[in-house]
Amino acid sequence: MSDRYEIRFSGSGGQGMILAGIIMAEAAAIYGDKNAVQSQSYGPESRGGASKAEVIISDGPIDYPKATAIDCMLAMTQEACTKYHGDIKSGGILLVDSEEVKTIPQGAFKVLSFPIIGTAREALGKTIVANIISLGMIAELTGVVTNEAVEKAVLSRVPPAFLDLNKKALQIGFESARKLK
Amino acid sequence: MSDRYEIRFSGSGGQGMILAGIIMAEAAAIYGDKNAVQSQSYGPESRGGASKAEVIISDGPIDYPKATAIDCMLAMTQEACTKYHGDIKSGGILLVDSEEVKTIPQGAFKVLSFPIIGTAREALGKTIVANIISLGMIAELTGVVTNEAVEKAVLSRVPPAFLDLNKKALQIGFESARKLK
Amino acid sequence: MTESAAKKLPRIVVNEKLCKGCSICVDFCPTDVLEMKGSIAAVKNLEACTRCQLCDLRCPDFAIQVFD
Amino acid sequence: MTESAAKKLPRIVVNEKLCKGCSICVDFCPTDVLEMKGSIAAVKNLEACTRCQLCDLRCPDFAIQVFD
Amino acid sequence: MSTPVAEKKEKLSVPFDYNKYLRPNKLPHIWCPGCGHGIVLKAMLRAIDKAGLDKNNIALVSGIGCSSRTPGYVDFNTLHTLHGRALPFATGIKLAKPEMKVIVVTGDGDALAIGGNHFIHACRRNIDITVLVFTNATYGMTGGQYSPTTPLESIATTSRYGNIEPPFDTCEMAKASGATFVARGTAYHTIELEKTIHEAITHKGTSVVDIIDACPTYFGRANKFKSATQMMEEIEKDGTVNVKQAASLPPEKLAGKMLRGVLHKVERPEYCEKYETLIMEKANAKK
Amino acid sequence: MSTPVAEKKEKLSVPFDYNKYLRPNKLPHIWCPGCGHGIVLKAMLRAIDKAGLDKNNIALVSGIGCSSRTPGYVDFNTLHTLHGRALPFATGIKLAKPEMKVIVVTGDGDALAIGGNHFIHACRRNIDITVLVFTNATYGMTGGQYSPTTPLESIATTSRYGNIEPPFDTCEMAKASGATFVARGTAYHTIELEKTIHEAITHKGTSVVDIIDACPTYFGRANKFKSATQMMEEIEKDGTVNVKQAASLPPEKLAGKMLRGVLHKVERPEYCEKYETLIMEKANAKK
Amino acid sequence: MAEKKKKLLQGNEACVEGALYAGCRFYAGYPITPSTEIMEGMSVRLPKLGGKFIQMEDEIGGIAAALGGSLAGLKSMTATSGPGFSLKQECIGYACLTEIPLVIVDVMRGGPSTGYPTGPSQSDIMQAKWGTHGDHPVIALTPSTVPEILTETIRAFNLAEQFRTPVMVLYDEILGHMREPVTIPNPGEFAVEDRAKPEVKPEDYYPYDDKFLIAPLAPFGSGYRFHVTGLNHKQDGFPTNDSKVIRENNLRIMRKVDINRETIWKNEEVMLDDAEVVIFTVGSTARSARFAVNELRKVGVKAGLLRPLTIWPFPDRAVAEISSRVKAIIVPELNLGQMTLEVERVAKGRCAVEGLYRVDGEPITPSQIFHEVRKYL
Amino acid sequence: MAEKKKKLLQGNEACVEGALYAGCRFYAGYPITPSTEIMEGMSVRLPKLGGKFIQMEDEIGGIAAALGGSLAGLKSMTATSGPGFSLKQECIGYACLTEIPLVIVDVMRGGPSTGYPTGPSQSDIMQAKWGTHGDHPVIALTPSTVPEILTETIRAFNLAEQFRTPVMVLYDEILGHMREPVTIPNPGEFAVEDRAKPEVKPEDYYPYDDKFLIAPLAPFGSGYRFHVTGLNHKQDGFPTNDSKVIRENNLRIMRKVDINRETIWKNEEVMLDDAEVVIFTVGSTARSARFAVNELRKVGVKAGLLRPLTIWPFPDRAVAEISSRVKAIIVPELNLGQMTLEVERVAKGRCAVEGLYRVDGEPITPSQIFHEVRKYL
Ligand SMILES: Cc1ncc(C[n+]2csc(CCOP(=O)(O)OP(=O)(O)O)c2C)c(N)n1
Ligand SMILES: Cc1ncc(C[n+]2csc(CCOP(=O)(O)OP(=O)(O)O)c2C)c(N)n1
Ligand code: SF4
Ligand code: SF4
Ligand code: SF4
Ligand code: SF4
Ligand code: SF4
Ligand code: SF4
Ligand SMILES: [Mg+2]
Ligand SMILES: [Mg+2]
Repeated sequence: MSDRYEIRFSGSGGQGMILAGIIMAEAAAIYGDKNAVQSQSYGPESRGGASKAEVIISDGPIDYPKATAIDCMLAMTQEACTKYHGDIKSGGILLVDSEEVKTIPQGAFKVLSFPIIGTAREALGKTIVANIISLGMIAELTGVVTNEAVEKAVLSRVPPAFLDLNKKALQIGFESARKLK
Repeated sequence: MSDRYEIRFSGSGGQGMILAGIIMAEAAAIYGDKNAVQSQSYGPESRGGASKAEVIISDGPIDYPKATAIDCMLAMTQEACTKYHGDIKSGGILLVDSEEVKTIPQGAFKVLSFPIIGTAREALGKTIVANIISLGMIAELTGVVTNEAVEKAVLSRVPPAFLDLNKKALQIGFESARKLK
Repeated sequence: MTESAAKKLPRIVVNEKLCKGCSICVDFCPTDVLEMKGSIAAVKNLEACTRCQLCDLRCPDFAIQVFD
Repeated sequence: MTESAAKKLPRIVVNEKLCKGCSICVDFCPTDVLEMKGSIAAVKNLEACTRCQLCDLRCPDFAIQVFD
Repeated sequence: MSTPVAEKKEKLSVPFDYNKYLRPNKLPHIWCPGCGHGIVLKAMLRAIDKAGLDKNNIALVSGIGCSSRTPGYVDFNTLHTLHGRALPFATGIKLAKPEMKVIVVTGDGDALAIGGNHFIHACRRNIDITVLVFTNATYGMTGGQYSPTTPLESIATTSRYGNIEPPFDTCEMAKASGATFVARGTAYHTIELEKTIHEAITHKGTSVVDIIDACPTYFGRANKFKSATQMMEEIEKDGTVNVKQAASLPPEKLAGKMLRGVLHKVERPEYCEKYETLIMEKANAKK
Repeated sequence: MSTPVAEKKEKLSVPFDYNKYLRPNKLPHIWCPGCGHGIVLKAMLRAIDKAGLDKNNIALVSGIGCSSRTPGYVDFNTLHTLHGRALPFATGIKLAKPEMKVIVVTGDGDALAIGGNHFIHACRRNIDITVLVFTNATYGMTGGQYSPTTPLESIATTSRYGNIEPPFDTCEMAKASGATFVARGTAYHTIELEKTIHEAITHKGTSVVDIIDACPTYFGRANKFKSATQMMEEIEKDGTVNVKQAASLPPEKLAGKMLRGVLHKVERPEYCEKYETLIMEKANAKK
Repeated sequence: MAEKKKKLLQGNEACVEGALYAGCRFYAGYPITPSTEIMEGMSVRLPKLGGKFIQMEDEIGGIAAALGGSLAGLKSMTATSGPGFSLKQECIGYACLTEIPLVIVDVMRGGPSTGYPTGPSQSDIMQAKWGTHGDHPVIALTPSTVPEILTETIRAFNLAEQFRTPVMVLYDEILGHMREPVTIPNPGEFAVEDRAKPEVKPEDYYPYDDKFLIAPLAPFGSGYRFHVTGLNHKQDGFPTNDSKVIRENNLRIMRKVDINRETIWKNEEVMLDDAEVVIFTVGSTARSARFAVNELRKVGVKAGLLRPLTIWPFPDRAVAEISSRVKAIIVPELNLGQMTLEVERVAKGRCAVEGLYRVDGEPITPSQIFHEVRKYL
Repeated sequence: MAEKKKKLLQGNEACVEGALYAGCRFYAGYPITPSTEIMEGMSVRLPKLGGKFIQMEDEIGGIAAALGGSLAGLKSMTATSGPGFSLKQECIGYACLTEIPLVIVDVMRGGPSTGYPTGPSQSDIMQAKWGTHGDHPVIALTPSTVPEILTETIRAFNLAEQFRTPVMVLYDEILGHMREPVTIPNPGEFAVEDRAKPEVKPEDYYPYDDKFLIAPLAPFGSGYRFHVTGLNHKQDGFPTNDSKVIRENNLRIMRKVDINRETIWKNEEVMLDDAEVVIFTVGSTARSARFAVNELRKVGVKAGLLRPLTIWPFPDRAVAEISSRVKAIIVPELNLGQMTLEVERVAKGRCAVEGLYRVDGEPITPSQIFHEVRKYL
């Protein structure tokens, strides 16, 4: 299991967690030289409620596509944090939105807290790019893919009109994480 | 197999062969003291073409409901005669309508020929009761059920308005057979 | 129909293998040309035939045809 | 509505647990009583309320009520 | 055209040669003596002939039922599908090969009972398929149960006490769901029927012809008709009136009668054409 | 009633107490912000209240879809069936227990796509069931494919190049198939809707109310609506006109608008009653 | 007295008698050969008993309406044949998960597809078990005489009501259309079971109360207002995505049949004690088999017959037991080997298992079986 | 070049790529979770290739229209999930008997009934084989990675065209929705098979010519006018009730798959040579199994994996062979034991067979398998 790197993005439906997961996987597998598998789970309604996306990154083949021992998890809401933090491995990282997640779970992992949505609103005027900021942070924190690969992946997924906005969001993510480290 | 008595009524759809079979079985099992099973087969259209009804009569339980070695068979049309005579056992009886069946099959059975439909038309003015005439003939020829039982069975199946007609047809059947014997 | 045709009688063909004896042709012939013979349609009065073709048109069984 | 009621202000209750922030109540209030506060409806101008109940009637989420 | 005179106007000097379209050695067909389905089949063949269609280019599709046995007898591309499913099969053929003429022959049960949903959706799409509904007010093939067109109080093997379900007006249904050609004919009015079917198959879009015909074996016997002829006279002739004649008739003469003839005809873009022009173009422009 | 003024006439002095009919602790419901289904649910509850029905005596039956989740929230005998099958289940309940009030809540996909056949046959039978069709012009539950009521050229996940299938007019369909009460309402005209539903549930026979409401999440987003409000204004308010007002409007003001209000209402014997009076009587007379 | 009630009935007519005896008061369906006589019989008989009959627009409507009738408290039935049985499958799964009692009769005809509508077959045996998606409990009965169709239809209703689950009665066209003398039972002669009714107050009622293996089912309109859904649900009937609850419920509906299989199983055993070759078969084919067994015994062959009247749950125990003491089990069936697969599975190689198949629209004859058995001796 | 075509695709998107690569030009269906993305993808992509897409009014309409499209000569597909798969069963039997090529994709979700629409399951495996009435040939493929969904979809089309029969592709929700890097193959990289076209003149053409095991199929409208029916038919396509012809035809459609099973079978074998316990499983569960096998080997346990990519016809030979040389076969499945029954049947008691089931909407984890295997050693 050792060469698997496991990331979980969690939040509520509509926060773009699945897109963040997809971009992370593309950064690794299409723009990087790794293998990656991305999966998610919905509630029975396929909308609303807590949602999560998982990315497994590895140098070799990836069999089991779901998280087993999470290296790094993002939680954008309290509900998601409470529901999904259980699989973080000892020594792993939990990144939470500091405004949303007030009750920090206890565990043998490192907790980083940052006002991700707030930053999106204040620095960019759009909470919609909070997921891209968080993506930048995760990339920077984990180092499992290069920042260049992530940027390429983001830009290939974003409509031309929003290139700039997303580029900025990503940079903010990289920088914010650097400060947190 | 010895206590099975097997009768096959055959003709074309609409000639009332199935009704004849049902009445025969009722004569044996309801108005007589025997056991009886009646079955039939249709073409895929459930109408037109050759049709046959079989009655197995026995003193004991009847397992296989289809004919295996026929004691007595009636054929009201050439098609039915040709198609279905194969199972008559050696020493059995084949009764055919003499006007309809011109090519008499060869075999180790006794062939009786009588203008059944013609008699119905001429004696009673209704070809529709040819099946009842034939029923009377079969009962008389085989003796496997009593004539009284057959009469009771016929009368219980026939609408009040046609009681007389059918009674007459049956008597004609009994008598014609007696003469043929 | 030409005038001279009045003399030439039509030819009515009943296909006995196909006729199912429903008597529709007989019942609807406007000039009573046909009759049932047993369970087969037959011609009883050819002179009266107007060649209207109704017997053919309404026969469900492709069993009757009227030729000029 | 009696005349004296003009003085008594209505009570508008938004259930924050149920409000999903669609802003339908805000958009359709004929007298502009309501506003969105973040993703929750809120009262900004109670005096103007006519108790017409349209906000409640059109709220898809059972989240707003107006009491006399 | 409720009088024989009107029918006679269409007099033919030579009999029509059905053998051009019949498969060899398939007759006699399976239908009972006096069954109207044979009369309808013949009208359809004459209409196809009049339209000058190429046999290779016709797909004749049916479901299951006595009427749905029609394709077996004719020399086209023929498809006998499942009960109720003729229309979606036909839709697939038409969309895959829009150059083919697709005709569906179906019973009232096949089209309107189990197949009712496909019927209304084919009409809605206005896909270029002609639907000939053989309306004999019964399920003939299974032995005479009531159907969605069985009149109120009629007797059937599943309505021994009289049918309590009001019948559909097939034409109203077709029109309401979007068919652009809707007509009614009867087996009795066989020349009119031929014309109506001809008009239907030359129309572009979904065309529906509701064809009243007789099941003497089940509907007839259960409801005390003495013969196919009597059914044709009472149900088809006296029970209907041509829509053009109806215009000049007093209401009391129309009471309880079904209208015959072309009841609805409009031009609207056809489904396969729209697929070609709108979808194909946009898809390939976007590339 | 396209003006807020008209709506205000119905002013209520106290808010309606929905809790009388809601199951405890089931809210918030699963519907998206701005989804019209919640507005329709509320109108239905007010109508039921006005009709004074006994909760024990109401069966609320649905199929599958966002709209079909309605029964889960209300305190009646509730049945969430299979996609498209609400009506035959409801028919079974009604026929077995004619004393119950049976209401079907269904989506446009549920009722008219997969369930279309049951829809037309329920209407035909005129069985005493009220059918509320939540018409949001999409399959919300599966993520926004086009539905049988999606307008031409609209965008959906299965019509990225624009929808080429003409929409049904649900009310025309219901009427043509035999429903004895047919009406249309919108979520926007919520008081009018309440009245219409009230009239539907107090009618004896099959009553159908086509209810235009919004799916901001899929139909809205794909077709560039900015908000639920905009959809309600453009589709529900400006896109419809009350049938009574329509009578006095010039044709150009009616072009492209759907009619609201009671569009068709006739009295005809109801199915279960006929079963009792005709079948039961004859069956037992014959004995 | 008794004699007066002896009638010559078709299998399908006997099915009607059995259903009415068992208290069936609701029928909804769509006609299809060779089951139609059941529907026709119900349409005539039910109204005389105050029951309800409706011919629906298709088979799906038929089973759905019957489920509605059952939920409203009437014992309900629908009947069909192959193609219609396929169409009903989605609703069968719904009935299993929502635990609504229902009797489904399938009179088997030649397939696949439209196949041979008036020809006999036994090729829906596996469809009965696996036709719908997802794992679900299946009870299916296989009578082999006309009187047995009557009694097994009664048993089907009893099992459906006791276990709150759909129960199938499967027989072939031969049995559906053949006639045998049947004595109509007097009231009280056979037990008639009704579903358990709740004993708690409405506010304490759970339609899937996990205090029970099989919770009582209140009829709609009786004051017990509850929710029914085909989504995975909790004991209160409301949807859930709690994986523990989902698992428990999915296992429970299987368990209720599984742990009661001893009471659901019913086999007829003919001369098994000293048998060296055993025939395993059902329906009309079992009649040929019994005939053959008698003939075989006459010529000194130790043949026996194991005839399940309950084909699902499969009679594992009986087959396992037999397989360890015979040379061969012969499985004649009017299909291409469906029960044979199950017999093979259970026999685990302990004896030879040989299928004898026929799919030409004709019955398997006694002499075919006779000769097949002789091969093993 | 090749790198440019590497994409991160969902399983359902890979299915679209595979279908288009194989030459699919007709799609008809009805949306249902979790298969809908296939339909959505086809609606966008097909028109760009001149192909036809239609959303039908229901699942039955979907498969029926697809069969019409196939008969008109286009390679056709429909996709669905559990409840929709049940509804399509009647038409599947029709396709088998009329021998119309078609690919049917079933993305399996939690059942029974509506069940758990967004949860994974493998509980349609038996439905795929037995869902329709009557005996009929079944080919069903079970990919377990996203790239494999692409390649197995190509294989499905090839088999459908070669064998003139519907072919199913079954995978679970996890595979349908997960994303993996996929390299889109270049033209020519994989073989693409087309159905045989008649070489005789139209007047000599029989759609079920008994000179062939699999007769060539002329498309409608190509000048070969013929008849197709779901009734039992003769070589000329017309209905028959000649029992010899019926039998021969019913046997032939089974035989065409049966005698070619060696070429249809496809297994992946992982460390089987010295294995003492073998895991038999498919789809996403096979991924957990492979993970577990690797871990087990690390701790010295001789575990192996037998993974069929063709689940129907069932890989009898491979299972039989394995069963005679291992202690146990473990069969993990997201259902209550469907493949297990088949493995038991084939193993004939030669080794232990143990199912490992999960029906709570969650995947079977590697560690569950790990621990189950250890029990046997
Ligand atoms: C799925 C299915 N259900 C039922 C049947 C039985 N069935 C065959 S034809 C038919 C009705 C035929 O009625 P209609 O379509 O009106 O044709 P008709 O025989 O009256 O011409 C029925 C119910 C079937 N073959 N398949
Ligand atoms: C047999 C079957 N087919 C398809 C589906 C998938 N499905 C669920 S809901 C739905 C459409 C819902 O649309 P609509 O009825 O209009 O309701 P809405 O969600 O728009 O309110 C579909 C296709 C299903 N659950 N079952
Ligand atoms: S052609 Fe006309 S007139 Fe002559 S026989 Fe026929 S129906 Fe009579
Ligand atoms: S209409 Fe045709 S089938 Fe009928 S009697 Fe005349 S010729 Fe014979
Ligand atoms: S309408 Fe209701 S849900 Fe929407 S913003 Fe207002 S209170 Fe909130
Ligand atoms: S009651 Fe009327 S006026 Fe008052 S807030 Fe609501 S919508 Fe506005
Ligand atoms: S049963 Fe009726 S519909 Fe069928 S062939 Fe006979 S007459 Fe025609
Ligand atoms: S998807 Fe559309 S219909 Fe469904 S809940 Fe959301 S807004 Fe309403
Ligand atoms: Mg009919
Ligand atoms: Mg909708």
